[in-house]
Amino acid sequence: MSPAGTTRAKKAPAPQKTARTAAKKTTTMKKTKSARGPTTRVPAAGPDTAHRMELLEDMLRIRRFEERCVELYSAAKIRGFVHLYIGEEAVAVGVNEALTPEDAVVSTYREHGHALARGITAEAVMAEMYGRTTGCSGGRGGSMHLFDASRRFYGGNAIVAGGLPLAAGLALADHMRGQTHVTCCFFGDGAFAEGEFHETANLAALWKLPLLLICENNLYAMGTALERHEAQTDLAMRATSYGMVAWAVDGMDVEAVERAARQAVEGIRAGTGPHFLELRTYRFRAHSMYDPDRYREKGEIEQWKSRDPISLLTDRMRENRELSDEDVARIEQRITAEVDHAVEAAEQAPEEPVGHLLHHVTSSSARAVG
Amino acid sequence: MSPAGTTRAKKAPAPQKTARTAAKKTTTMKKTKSARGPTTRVPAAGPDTAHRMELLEDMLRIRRFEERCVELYSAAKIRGFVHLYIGEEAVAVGVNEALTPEDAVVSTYREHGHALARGITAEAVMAEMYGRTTGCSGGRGGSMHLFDASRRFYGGNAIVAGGLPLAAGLALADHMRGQTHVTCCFFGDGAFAEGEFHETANLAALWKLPLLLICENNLYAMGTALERHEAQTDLAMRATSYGMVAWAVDGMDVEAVERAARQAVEGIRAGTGPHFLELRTYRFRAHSMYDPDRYREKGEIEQWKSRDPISLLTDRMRENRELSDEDVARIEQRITAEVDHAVEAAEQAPEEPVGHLLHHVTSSSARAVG
Amino acid sequence: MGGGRTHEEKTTYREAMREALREALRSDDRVFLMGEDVGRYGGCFGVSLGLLEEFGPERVRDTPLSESAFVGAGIGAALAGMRPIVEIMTVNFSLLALDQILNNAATLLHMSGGQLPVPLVIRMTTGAGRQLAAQHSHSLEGWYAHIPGIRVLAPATLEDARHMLAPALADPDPVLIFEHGSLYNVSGELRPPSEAMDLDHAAIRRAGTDISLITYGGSLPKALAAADELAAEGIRAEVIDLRALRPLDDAAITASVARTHRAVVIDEAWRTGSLAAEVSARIAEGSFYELDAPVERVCSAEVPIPYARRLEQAALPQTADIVAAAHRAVD
Amino acid sequence: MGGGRTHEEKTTYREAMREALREALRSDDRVFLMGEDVGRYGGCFGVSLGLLEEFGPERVRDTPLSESAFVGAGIGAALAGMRPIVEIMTVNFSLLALDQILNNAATLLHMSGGQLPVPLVIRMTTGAGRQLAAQHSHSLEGWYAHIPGIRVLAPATLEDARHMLAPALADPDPVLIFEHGSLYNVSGELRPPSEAMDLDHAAIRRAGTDISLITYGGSLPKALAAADELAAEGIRAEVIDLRALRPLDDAAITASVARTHRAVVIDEAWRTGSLAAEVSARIAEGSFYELDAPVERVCSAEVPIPYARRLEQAALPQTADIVAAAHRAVD
Ligand SMILES: Cc1ncc(C[n+]2csc(CCOP(=O)(O)OP(=O)(O)O)c2C)c(N)n1
Ligand SMILES: Cc1ncc(C[n+]2csc(CCOP(=O)(O)OP(=O)(O)O)c2C)c(N)n1
Ligand SMILES: [Mg+2]
Ligand SMILES: [Mg+2]
Repeated sequence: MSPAGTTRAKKAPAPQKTARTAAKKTTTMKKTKSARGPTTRVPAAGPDTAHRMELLEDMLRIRRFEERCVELYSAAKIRGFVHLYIGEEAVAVGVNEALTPEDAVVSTYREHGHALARGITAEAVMAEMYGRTTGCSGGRGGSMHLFDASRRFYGGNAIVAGGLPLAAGLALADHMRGQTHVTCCFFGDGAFAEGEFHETANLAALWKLPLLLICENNLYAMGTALERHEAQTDLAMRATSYGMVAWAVDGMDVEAVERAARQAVEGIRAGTGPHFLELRTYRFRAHSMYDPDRYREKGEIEQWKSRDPISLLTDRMRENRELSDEDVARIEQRITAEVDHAVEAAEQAPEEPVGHLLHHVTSSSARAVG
Repeated sequence: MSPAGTTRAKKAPAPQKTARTAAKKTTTMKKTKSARGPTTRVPAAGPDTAHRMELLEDMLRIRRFEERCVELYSAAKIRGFVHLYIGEEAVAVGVNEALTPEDAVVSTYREHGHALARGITAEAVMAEMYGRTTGCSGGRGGSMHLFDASRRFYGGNAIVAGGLPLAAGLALADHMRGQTHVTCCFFGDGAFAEGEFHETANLAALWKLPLLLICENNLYAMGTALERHEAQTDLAMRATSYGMVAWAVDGMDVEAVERAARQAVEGIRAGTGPHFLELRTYRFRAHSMYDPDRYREKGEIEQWKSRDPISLLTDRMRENRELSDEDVARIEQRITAEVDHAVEAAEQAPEEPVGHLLHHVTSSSARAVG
Repeated sequence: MGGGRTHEEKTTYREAMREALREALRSDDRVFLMGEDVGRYGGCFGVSLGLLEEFGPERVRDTPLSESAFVGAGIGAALAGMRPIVEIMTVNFSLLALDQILNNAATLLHMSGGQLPVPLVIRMTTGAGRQLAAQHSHSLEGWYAHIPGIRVLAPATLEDARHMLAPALADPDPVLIFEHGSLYNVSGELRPPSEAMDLDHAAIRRAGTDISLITYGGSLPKALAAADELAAEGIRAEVIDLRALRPLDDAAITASVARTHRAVVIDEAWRTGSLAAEVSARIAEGSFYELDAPVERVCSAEVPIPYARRLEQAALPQTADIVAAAHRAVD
Repeated sequence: MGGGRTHEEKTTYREAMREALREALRSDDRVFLMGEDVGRYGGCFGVSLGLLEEFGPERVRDTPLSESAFVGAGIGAALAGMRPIVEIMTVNFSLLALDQILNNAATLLHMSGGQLPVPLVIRMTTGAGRQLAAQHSHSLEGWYAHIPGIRVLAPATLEDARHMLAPALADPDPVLIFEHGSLYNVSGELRPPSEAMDLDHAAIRRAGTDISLITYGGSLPKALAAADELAAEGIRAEVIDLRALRPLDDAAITASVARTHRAVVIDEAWRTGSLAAEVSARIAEGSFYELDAPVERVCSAEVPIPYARRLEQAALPQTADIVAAAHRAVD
């Protein structure tokens, strides 16, 4: 069996330069060899504090960004299907800490958090949702299809479980070339029931692929509760049956997530094959903007909100006297400015001319007119 | 965990009228309510002996039938893909003992054994392979698509794992109508890797469907050995992870198979949901008539042949002094006559006129032209 | 929620579909509805809202995310004598169940020499137009119309949404029903079923003599709008709603072209290999000497549907495109 | 085993394909072959026999029975810069991977705004004719030809079997190669590649002036045989081998019809919604004023392919059917 629960996760190592911050400072990923160095932020206290401050800011960025999305959706500025990550921020942020810029990420349609954590700017994501050329997919993808090849962020897949085989292939390529990169694939509890999960898990375990399977168990697949879609609801246990290491983690505690992800990535880089983490989390909002959210008890939502990943961290930091009201205000201000800027930029950004409709259907159609 | 191995299987109950023999004596299945009664065969000794004699004859029928198929294939009398069951006869025969005529069976492309054990006559199967109107699928199916609605034999599926969802649906229908019928689904070790297996196993366990999953683990999926297609080769253990009862059985010992199947069926009828049996067996012949069988050691084949299910049973019966050379000769003679007759009848049987090509595309096309 | 409406009230396409489901569930206890989120959630487009409460979780059955397994289970249940209605949320996800549909549902009757009919209904939403981007905007009903052994329907009106389900359930063979996402909120007065409420015939939604606009499903409102515009110019367009995509009503198509001698086929699928290609080919092959101009096709541009609104709208057939095509054919 | 053959020797289609694979594996270490039984077994139709021994199990990679996962893995590996050749045993099983092909392989480049090309080759066997019955006899390449973003090839000759793979691998986008099962044993002298060995152009396999027989893949030999029979009657048929099913070579089709004014399209798929429908529609739409007779289609009967030999043969396009169709067009 796998290590049982987060208790077995080792203490997180000292903060390193993460994929997101590293990526922000380089133009191409290839040149960034997971270098270590001080962060640009002024630590409130020691390095642990600085790191927690970073985690906090990363989670808050996602939260505030998405809150703005809600407003913009109501104002019909962004359209299509939009799935919010609010409540689950600790997962994206914690997992990303364990990844280097050379690692690859495959995501779902609920991926604003994954994209922002990976270092795609709020500006690029917002512009994408506005359908503008400056969007991270040139406006062709929208909320469900965020991509950034330079960050090895392979997006954005709106077919539940559709990203899993793809992720195995990315891992296979690295494996065949003898590289120690990890491919991290996010997916939900609902995806676990799809045949693609099964086939990919077996393939990855059989071939010992460097694949980090991050199952975001938020207890619902749309309106269907876990116990109504899985015969066996202990997903980590289920995953171990494929012969891979798997365990469950408190997905509301960003530091626990980071510790678990680091441990898993370490195992993968050491060549022990795919690892599976079940992140126990919860979405505070409806499944999508269309969802009237009739299938859950309000009390259940409130109970989970009492374990809001952001409050959980801020409370801990305040208890440690690592965080002051001024710190929070400063961070909030910075993020507000970032999001404001993203919205303004998106508003100003150009739309693709209709004459470019057929670009990027094939590489030659892109080249010919691009 | 599930009962570990066949040792935990209870002693088989006294022989009952089986689906095959019962079906033979009735025209429609609906009227046969799993009635008990003496078999028509004269027992060599007590009822156990009579039962073993029946098992032997059923296995031998499959063996001799398929040996004739090889000759007929060489003579180009039968065509298409033909997959032989030789070596695996104990599985079909043993499992069938646990089923009543009201139960349903879903099979694969390697299904001569399943069909014959179910009571479809050698004549009907042979005519099918000849492509004649008297075949059990009217000549439209061939070796891979044997059907008999009156015996609830839902055939014959040439898409690996393609029968599994279907079987779940048959079980669901019985379940919804409050019937205690069991649906028995045969599939191979290779099918275990397909997404359809995973989806069906979860669905069946979640809904507690009366489904008997019979995994014929013959150690190869075509030319790919089990350990090269499954990360975790203990398939029964894998199946338990879905929350269903599962265990492995010696698939070369027809009595062990029967005991296990009876135990599983008992559990299913008691309402405890799907059961999974991993039948450890081996095919003595190539995957299909096209297969040059380059991927196995000859020694491995020989070793398994030393556990030939037919010799295993005859040896046991001879040791018990339950079987004489005359018994064997009598059975062989009966079967030879049966197979001879099947071939002769197929040779004489009519071919469908080309004008009927479009029959049975839809029910009205069948009705209109009959 | 649409129960017991009288004909004077307004009804939406969604409500009409729901009423059809309710009637089916009430009148035959072999009928059940199965699919992702059809129960507790009320259906991803709200079609089945309230049915769980009325019929319970056995007959309004939520499934795991396992398209292949639950479609296959529908096939098996149909084989065993039930009358399942399986909902696949959208055609985009039906690819995961396509093997079951093609190799089992459509094939078992024939392979078994007529022993195993599959009385199954599969419903799914199709089409683009709501900025759902490349993986959620397919119009693949033409692929299904390629498969022998199944019937393919595309209700485009309130009446068809309300009245196609019962005969579909009465059909002993598999029937696929495609509901275009843009139609659910269409609202109007539900007329009583006409005698033409069968599954075999195309319908003339507007009579005309100068050109035939042949279409189905979500493109019908656009074709009708184009006919209005053309009428203003004095061109009398006949609008044919195919209704059944397999089998196609050849007689209706031929008769319309015999009247008008010109045709535009409108289909939201990508042009190459679309159902519109089949219709165009049949007209040119079967009405060769009737045609006064090449058949025109108005289809989607051959591009994965983009998210950005302007691009998406440019990719899809629009009323203006239909009018322009009609002009090319008439000039 | 086909290695180092000189041009005088006879080669089979199977060997030509194997040589193409060997050359690809030798010349680019990003190339690898992956699929069910491609290694130890030697390929279910023997195409890759001997390659495992030469290139080892990493580059000639057997997979579990998991079509969706290993095709998806091919897409992922291509994204990461490899040049995978994925073999799906037959088109029948490709349905299980169709979601990956349509929603990922064909779509990622566009959805990502041009960032993510997918340089992937997928090979599969197609077609009927060997009494494999309803689940193993599909001709679904027309469905794939409907999908924007991919290229679809159908090598019908030894030369194309030998020489299409290299340019397919050089294409930055996904390429699907359909190999008709009846061609593997076709044997002949392998001519050196001509300049027309690209992936864009149809080929005139026999020149003629009276009628165009337009086909591809496994139906090419039948069309050539029909042309022989027609020649004996004094009808000079031109035989066009499409070679590329997407994109179609419109210019070649148009030019041929401009010469002959009559066309028969031969396609082993079921008639309704076949690729032949697209070709027929394009001819009638694009060469309306050139056509002297309706385009004829010779396709499979709309029935799940039956096992019984006579029925199967009756279901498939035969030389006699092509000759009869040509007569209808010419008379
Ligand atoms: C194959 C497929 N089936 C159905 C859908 C519709 N759908 C989108 S998200 C979703 C729920 C997925 O749940 P889960 O995997 O738990 O992820 P979560 O949304 O909870 O993050 C469904 C049913 C889809 N996109 N793809
Ligand atoms: C979906 C699918 N993929 C591939 C095949 C080709 N094929 C037929 S049988 C077979 C091996 C199946 O192995 P297993 O499930 O172990 O059954 P066995 O043949 O050993 O009885 C393969 C690969 C198929 N028929 N269907
Ligand atoms: Mg979830
Ligand atoms: Mg096997």
